[in-house]
Amino acid sequence: MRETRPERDETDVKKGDRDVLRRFHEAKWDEPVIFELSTAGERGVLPPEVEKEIADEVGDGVSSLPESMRRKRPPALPELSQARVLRHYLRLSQETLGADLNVDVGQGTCTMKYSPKVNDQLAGMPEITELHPLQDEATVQGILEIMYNLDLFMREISGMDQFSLQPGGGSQAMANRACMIRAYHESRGDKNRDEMLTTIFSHPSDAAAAAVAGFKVITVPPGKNGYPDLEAFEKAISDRTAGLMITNPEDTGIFNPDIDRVTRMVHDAGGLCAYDQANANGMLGITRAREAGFDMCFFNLHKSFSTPHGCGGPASAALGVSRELARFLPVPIVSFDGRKYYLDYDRPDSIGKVRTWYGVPPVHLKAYSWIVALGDEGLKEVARIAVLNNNYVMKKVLEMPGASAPYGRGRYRLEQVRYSWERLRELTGVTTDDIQRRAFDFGVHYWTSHHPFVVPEPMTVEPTESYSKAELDEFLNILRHIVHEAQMEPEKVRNAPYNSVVRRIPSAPFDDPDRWAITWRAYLKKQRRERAPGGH
Amino acid sequence: MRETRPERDETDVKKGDRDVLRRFHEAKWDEPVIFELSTAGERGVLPPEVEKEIADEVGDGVSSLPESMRRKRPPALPELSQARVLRHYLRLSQETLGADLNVDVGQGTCTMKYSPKVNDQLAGMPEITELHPLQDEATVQGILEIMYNLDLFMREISGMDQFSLQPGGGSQAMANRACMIRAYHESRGDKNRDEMLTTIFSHPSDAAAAAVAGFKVITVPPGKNGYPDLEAFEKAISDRTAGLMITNPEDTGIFNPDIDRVTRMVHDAGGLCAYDQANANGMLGITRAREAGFDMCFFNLHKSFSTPHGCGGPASAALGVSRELARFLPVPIVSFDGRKYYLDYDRPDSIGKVRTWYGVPPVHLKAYSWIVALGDEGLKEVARIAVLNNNYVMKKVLEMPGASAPYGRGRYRLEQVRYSWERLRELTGVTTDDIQRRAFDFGVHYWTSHHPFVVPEPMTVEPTESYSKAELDEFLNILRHIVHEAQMEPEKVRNAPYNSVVRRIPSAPFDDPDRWAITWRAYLKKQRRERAPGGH
Amino acid sequence: MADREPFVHPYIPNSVPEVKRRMLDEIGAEDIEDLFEQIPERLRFKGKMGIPGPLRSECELKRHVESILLKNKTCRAYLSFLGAGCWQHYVPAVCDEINRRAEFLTAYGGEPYEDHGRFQALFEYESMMAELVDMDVVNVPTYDGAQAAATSIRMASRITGRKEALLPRTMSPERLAVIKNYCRPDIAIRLLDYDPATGELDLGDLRRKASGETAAVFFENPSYLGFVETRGDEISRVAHDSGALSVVYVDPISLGVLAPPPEYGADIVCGDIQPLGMHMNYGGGHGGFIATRDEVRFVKEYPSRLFGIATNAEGEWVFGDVAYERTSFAVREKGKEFVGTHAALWGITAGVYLALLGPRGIAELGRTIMQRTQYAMKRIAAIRGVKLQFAAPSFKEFVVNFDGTGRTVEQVNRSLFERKIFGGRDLSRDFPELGQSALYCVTEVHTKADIDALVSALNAAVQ
Amino acid sequence: MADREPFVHPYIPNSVPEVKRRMLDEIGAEDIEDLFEQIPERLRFKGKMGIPGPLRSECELKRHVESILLKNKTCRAYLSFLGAGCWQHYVPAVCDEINRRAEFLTAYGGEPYEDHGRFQALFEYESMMAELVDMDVVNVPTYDGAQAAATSIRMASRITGRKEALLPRTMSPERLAVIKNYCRPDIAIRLLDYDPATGELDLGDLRRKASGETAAVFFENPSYLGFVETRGDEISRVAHDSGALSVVYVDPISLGVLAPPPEYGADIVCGDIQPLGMHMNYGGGHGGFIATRDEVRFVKEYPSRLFGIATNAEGEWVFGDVAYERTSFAVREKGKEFVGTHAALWGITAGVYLALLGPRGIAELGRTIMQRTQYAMKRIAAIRGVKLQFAAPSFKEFVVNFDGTGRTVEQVNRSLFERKIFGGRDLSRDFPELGQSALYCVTEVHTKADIDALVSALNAAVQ
Ligand SMILES: Cc1ncc(COP(=O)(O)O)c(C=O)c1O
Ligand SMILES: Cc1ncc(COP(=O)(O)O)c(C=O)c1O
Repeated sequence: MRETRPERDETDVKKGDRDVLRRFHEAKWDEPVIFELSTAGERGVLPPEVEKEIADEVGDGVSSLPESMRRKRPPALPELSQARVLRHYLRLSQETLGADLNVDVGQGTCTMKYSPKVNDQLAGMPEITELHPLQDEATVQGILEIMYNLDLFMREISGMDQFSLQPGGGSQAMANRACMIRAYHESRGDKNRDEMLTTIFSHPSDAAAAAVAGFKVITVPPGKNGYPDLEAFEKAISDRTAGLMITNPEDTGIFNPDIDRVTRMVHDAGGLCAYDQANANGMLGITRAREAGFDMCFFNLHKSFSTPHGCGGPASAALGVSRELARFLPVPIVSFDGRKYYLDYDRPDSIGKVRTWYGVPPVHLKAYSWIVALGDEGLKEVARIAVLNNNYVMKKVLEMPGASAPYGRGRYRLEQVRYSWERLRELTGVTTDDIQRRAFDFGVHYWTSHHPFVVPEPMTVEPTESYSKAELDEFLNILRHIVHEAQMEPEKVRNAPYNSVVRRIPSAPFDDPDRWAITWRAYLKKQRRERAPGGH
Repeated sequence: MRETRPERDETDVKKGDRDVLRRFHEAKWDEPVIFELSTAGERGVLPPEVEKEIADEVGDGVSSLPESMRRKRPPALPELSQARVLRHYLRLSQETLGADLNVDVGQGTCTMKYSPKVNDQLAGMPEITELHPLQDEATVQGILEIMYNLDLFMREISGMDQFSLQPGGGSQAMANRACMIRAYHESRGDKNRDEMLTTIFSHPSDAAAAAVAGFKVITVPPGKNGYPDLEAFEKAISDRTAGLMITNPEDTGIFNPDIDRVTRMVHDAGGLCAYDQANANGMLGITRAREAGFDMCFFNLHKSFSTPHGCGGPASAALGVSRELARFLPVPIVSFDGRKYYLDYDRPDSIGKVRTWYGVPPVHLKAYSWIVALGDEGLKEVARIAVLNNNYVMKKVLEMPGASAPYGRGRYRLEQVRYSWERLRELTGVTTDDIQRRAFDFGVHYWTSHHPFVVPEPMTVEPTESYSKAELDEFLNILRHIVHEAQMEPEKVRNAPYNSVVRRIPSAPFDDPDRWAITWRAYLKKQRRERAPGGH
Repeated sequence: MADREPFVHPYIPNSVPEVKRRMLDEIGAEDIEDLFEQIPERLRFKGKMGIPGPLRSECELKRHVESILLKNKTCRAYLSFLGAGCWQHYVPAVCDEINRRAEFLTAYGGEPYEDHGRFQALFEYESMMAELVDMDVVNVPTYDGAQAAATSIRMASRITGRKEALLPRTMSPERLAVIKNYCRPDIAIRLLDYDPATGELDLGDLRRKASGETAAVFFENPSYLGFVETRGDEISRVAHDSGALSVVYVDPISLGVLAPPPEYGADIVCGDIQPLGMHMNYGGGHGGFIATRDEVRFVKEYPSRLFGIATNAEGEWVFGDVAYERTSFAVREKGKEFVGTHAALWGITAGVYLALLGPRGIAELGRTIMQRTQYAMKRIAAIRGVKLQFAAPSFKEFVVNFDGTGRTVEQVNRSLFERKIFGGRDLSRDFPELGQSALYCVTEVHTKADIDALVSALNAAVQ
Repeated sequence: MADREPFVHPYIPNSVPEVKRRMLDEIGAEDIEDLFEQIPERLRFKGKMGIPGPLRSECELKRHVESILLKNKTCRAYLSFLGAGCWQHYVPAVCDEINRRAEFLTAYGGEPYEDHGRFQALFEYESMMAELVDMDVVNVPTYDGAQAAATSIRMASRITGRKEALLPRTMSPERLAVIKNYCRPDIAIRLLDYDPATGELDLGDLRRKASGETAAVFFENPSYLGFVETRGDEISRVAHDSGALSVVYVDPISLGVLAPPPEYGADIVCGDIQPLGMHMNYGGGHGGFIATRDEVRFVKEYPSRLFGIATNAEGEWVFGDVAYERTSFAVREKGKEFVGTHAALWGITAGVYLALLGPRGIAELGRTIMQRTQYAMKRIAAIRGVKLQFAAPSFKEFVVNFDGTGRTVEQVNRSLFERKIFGGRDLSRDFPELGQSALYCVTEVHTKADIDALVSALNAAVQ
């Protein structure tokens, strides 16, 4: 392991960057906050002025408002030329480590796979960007066809019987499921079911969205394999059980082989079973919700189906249900009468709406395009290679001193693993947070895990199918290097990052109401107050 | 002048980044050469396979070639997945300081103005990208209309009578002019005119392109004002004079007020006068080729007319001539018959063609759009502000120790200035090349000048109209800081850059035939040879 | 083709057989199938998924998808007067440039070190929205305006400890449906009547219904039906008098000319950012915002991420999550509602939009919209048998009633459609009391010629 | 509007009156007009330029330009079989993504420090082209293939010290025109006859004309008229025997299946990179390349920039200009021809294209094109009265003769046009000896269905 590369020789050339570390520095522009760039009078984009005839006829338009409803002081927005606005945001973009730019396997649970550019290009066509959701159906047959077919694909992939593409993300799909479970029990007059089962390794929204829908959340504790055993479920299930919300595998990457027994137990107790398949990357075409006995599932299109994450949305989840539950799906459903596609609102048992209109069609389009580019065999290859990559990375990580992968020792995992650096911390004092910051110095993301840190000093890695062995090796080299540094110069790791956009970030100001500043105007006020005599 | 910024206080906040230096680091990815990234078997984009029926009917297609004409070994192109190709080039793009990203006033003579994004968006529409140049004219009326109108606009701006948009850049326009001058004299049976006059501050291509067209280049020397005086022209002009190719103002920014006398002298001697208006930014709507007596002129659309420079093309020049010379313009000319636009090839005296088809229509489109966004008053304001900005910068640069602006002392300049750091070098040993490299550490370009360095230790700055005072001040702060450093720690400047993409670049390998390597395969061969016993 | 190499998809580099083999050897496994050992046979899917393709060549893929999309007819090919919550405003090119930048498009959940730019851009978005709505706290975007409205009501309920919200009967049925779904079972939603002459909230009904149970009085301004709610201050006063919060749903693009809601007493402002630089995207361009004062009791109730600013020891601007412990990310079901992947990219884009427009631009734009709208209203009202439903001032939408023409909205729209015009949203199902009425929308993109074309098509339609 | 602020254009920030004033004060000038003191009154333009606009609002601007562009009909709306030097190949999305990146789109003449990425991308382009053409030196792109051809001939002339070039009569008339223009007055251009059966060069004529004056024997492969010049080795031998250089103009996209020219003796290879990832752009997608062996006598004669690679003391890859002193940038008219702004962005794009295709892709693509072309040739030849002009193998273009149908190409094309097909390039004016012939082009974008559609339209056209 060498951090600096000597004068290259031919051997080096052949190996390329595969066993040397990248001398990285992220773009650092030290760009001011946009308000600091303002110069009174500069303009970025001018709105159209009205034709003289209109002005002559209606005057300034604004005076039709009562005085009290008129804005008196213009909003204190910054004033910049167009080029300056562009430059500002381009610089900020370079200061953002997009998945396109890095070997993004360190953001475990996020399925940072490649989002093909051709799909973005298609989604940028005016034939989708310039469509209003209330246009006559005859003028939107193309996009409806895509949405309809995407539903069909999802049925094939999951074994479920009908999908809604309305949820704007996985968490919203979870809220939806909770509403549908509520509606299902209500429709049967079953009023006492107020408990929702979930597990500690499932995504936080599984629990939180159920709570929003009015359920009491029961978190079933994991057993020695990393998932709750059947007795644990036995104990948790009762006649108050409305349903189960579960991921399988969870971040641990360990598939619960008893899952069909669990769903049967819940069904036997009168509950419904909802499968969180936000990350289905290791399972496409391998195993399905239907065979495992689920009544519902959802996929995050921005994860397993390759649509870009957009800094955190707009995203999309495809929410599928069994035939029995289809009547509860939100309206509208995209249907086909044999001649034309249409929006079906005529669904009296529907829970109604969870999101405006029909979801996020550009995301649907991208997922559609990705799926048809791969076909049945291609999707299965995605799963196979995602799992291969994950087990390769696991093998290599576990060879590093101080690393472990709690639970299910010696067994292969599916698409991701939640590792622990607990032993490394014990040996060196270096924590997973330190490793994280140091990883940024080499141009990769690194994620710890969701809270709570059930696995101490966690690191979650999800290699997906998108990275070559050479790129996985680069990521591993970075980790190996940091582990080495942790042993030799722990201070260096602890003081990281050095080559990221900024140096160390204090956490205190963000938790102190007297100092936090969620907007520029709030910041200015607090600065002023702090400086005033008698201020804090 | 401080390089590091202390804990901000409100005063700082108000001033923004205006009087502190940016703590900049350019993105540094240490990216291998693409061949180093190759893994046999990986694929980036797959071409379509033919339908089975076609394969059945014609076989593999390739066997129709005689054995000797078939490729035996596939080209040793790199093999990479699509995402890896994308990532590679995205990283290289971040390692390139585009004009959109920096305060690009340091690339003098290049007119690095803002290229509005809306124009790129328009030029990306399939209604221009997917047009074949031989389509039926009825199907390209839109783009022809744009080209036709752009010709009309250019006439208004220059006073010339007709334009060709065919040249793919300024230098090609220059070659064109030389051909037309040749054709003009030939058409008059005037065979002895083989001398082309130009000046030392004019663009190198003025001289070089004339030489290609078969002319002897006479370089008229500058006088004390920075441009040749009338006597110098007197001496140079003779009955061998075919024409004059001149810029005005040249990089010095000093307008030759006798220009109409010069053109008259050339005319009187039987020559033609061609105006190089590649950079017309300080003159739009202020002064024109016609009034100065020119027979021809050209504009670089990628300079004064805002189209992006594309790392050095595709570009476009609009080449205009007087009515007398119109018949020599290259074919085709875009014409209008009152009902439709068409391509006029029926021009028997035309010099023929200088570039394939009709030039670079997407660039024409962008220039068209920029012009109509500004209109007559807007174009004049462009010139006014470009000149204001330039004189502001000049005022401030000349306040710096060691700076001078040779010629025309105390006089205002038009849109650019060629400065000299000669005195600074004398005082500190720091050269303009050192300053240049150090400037990169603050995220701006810096250009010396064309060769020869008539002005010693030159720096050419062209602020254009696109930058705010605050951005000009930032550039000035950088210079001021470097001058200060040159005095205090000259070694620091000499060893720069530190925060650019790479450290110092040796120049020797690029001039030594045994070491230069213009392609990867040449590099590998030379490396191998060097290492072989008895190698160099 | 027989002699082609083993198939390796461009999206899956390690499909290369030799690489696969090498990796399996490293792992110590025979076959990739072995790695799935955890999945019992009975749960294995053995079939083929009925999915078309593969269209492995991008050339074929693009042509296939393009050929489907080209069946759509756009609001560029048709002249559209549809609004009703999704609006055709002009999207500046710089907005597209920024939200299509690979870095922003594909980033996700990084930290404020290596994703500094994402944090800064979203902080700036919050800050510019704050100026627009005149509040000190704005969240990172939620899914859409409907979600923002629903969450605002839940926040109000938690803050007041009350369980009932009052909403106007004129509100967007779509939005109302989302709110109802999201507030069940905790919060009861009650509707308030409106003044049939102006559409504005019936203050008498409000006073009757506001009580010690009321957590929030929620109203829209401009309303879904286009009119401006001119007595916001009185509505807020009634809310406050009964100890409730005043929650105002605004169209942010109106705030260059309309008073910001805090001026008439709003405690929570919410809305949708689609008009601020997002294409309509067949309804996919939405994102929601929530804004409040910078008080702990408000801040602590946000479920969303709130990006804050600070400086570090080096004097650099740094960003981070404010009060992260309130979120479900931190404490699961103990957190405030839930947070996940919402609409961050649209937030960045809205920031770009506001920075481009600036204080003057947003005011001029508002004026232009109001002028165009009034011109359209005037011309349409002059058509025989056609009248404007409400007398209150409008911002960019207004209700046109066709009862006097003997035509249904459906008939009118069909006639317009033949002239390549999308007429206004038919209200006859959602608001039967308005008769044959339609909601028309006019923005800055509609020139005089466009409006005149509509008027002449309407004239023809009602003849 | 009367009460609007003084007008400041978004493209011109310092138009702000207060800023102007402040800057003028710093300068010590009263008025901006003073700064133009150098321009005498008599040279001042006092009038108004007759230019429409200003369309200051981007919304109006975009609609205006869009409305003009929408008058065009694309090769997506029509099925096109036009080639003749500008070809409709598939452009991978990643090519567009990279060449639209703000950094590459707007960079220009920086140094290899801060523009390291530009230098590396162009070095890699050179390197990948070198593999394709099997040469060790490739330049940064020239304007277009015609320019590359003209410069190649000039290089050959300088290298050999001779003043005549032999070119095939079948060559592109457009390209020939550029070459003639560019070679005057230094180099005489003489044309060589062709074999009327195959289109290939008449070797006898070549032998007759090749002499001690000949600097270059130039030929195209595939030819402008589509056929493959199968006896390249013999042509080169004749050239070399008379002391001339063999200069071959290739379509680079053919080189996955066609032998690279050095295999048949080429000393200089040149061509156009438009097919490698550039949209047709109404003829604006061109860039030229020149390739030679890595010998000083060749390298020193390039006018273009040549980016080379090296390492620095830190072991980093660094790039720079090789042998800069030969250029006009360095020594003005003493340099080799001239250099300026050519087509660098297309070079970067072609590099992306080649990296995406890779060795297999480029071979598979060549095969697909040849298969489709042969299928089309076969089907078209089966139409009554229609025949293929030449018997030689074709790569992607071929000449179709309509003499037997009694129809002119113009008539045929008009009939195709009515069916939304662009027929082949009419050759009857440029090559009258070929009768009523047209040059058809088929690429990977043409499916069987497309070709069948053409054939049926042709059938109808000649009935
Ligand atoms: C397993 C799982 N479920 C649900 C989610 C939530 O999805 P979203 O982020 O779209 O709200 C995620 C995303 O992190 C996830 O990994
Ligand atoms: C005055 C002048 N003339 C001509 C040129 C050459 O134009 P191009 O680079 O387009 O060949 C330039 C560009 O640098 C220039 O500044």
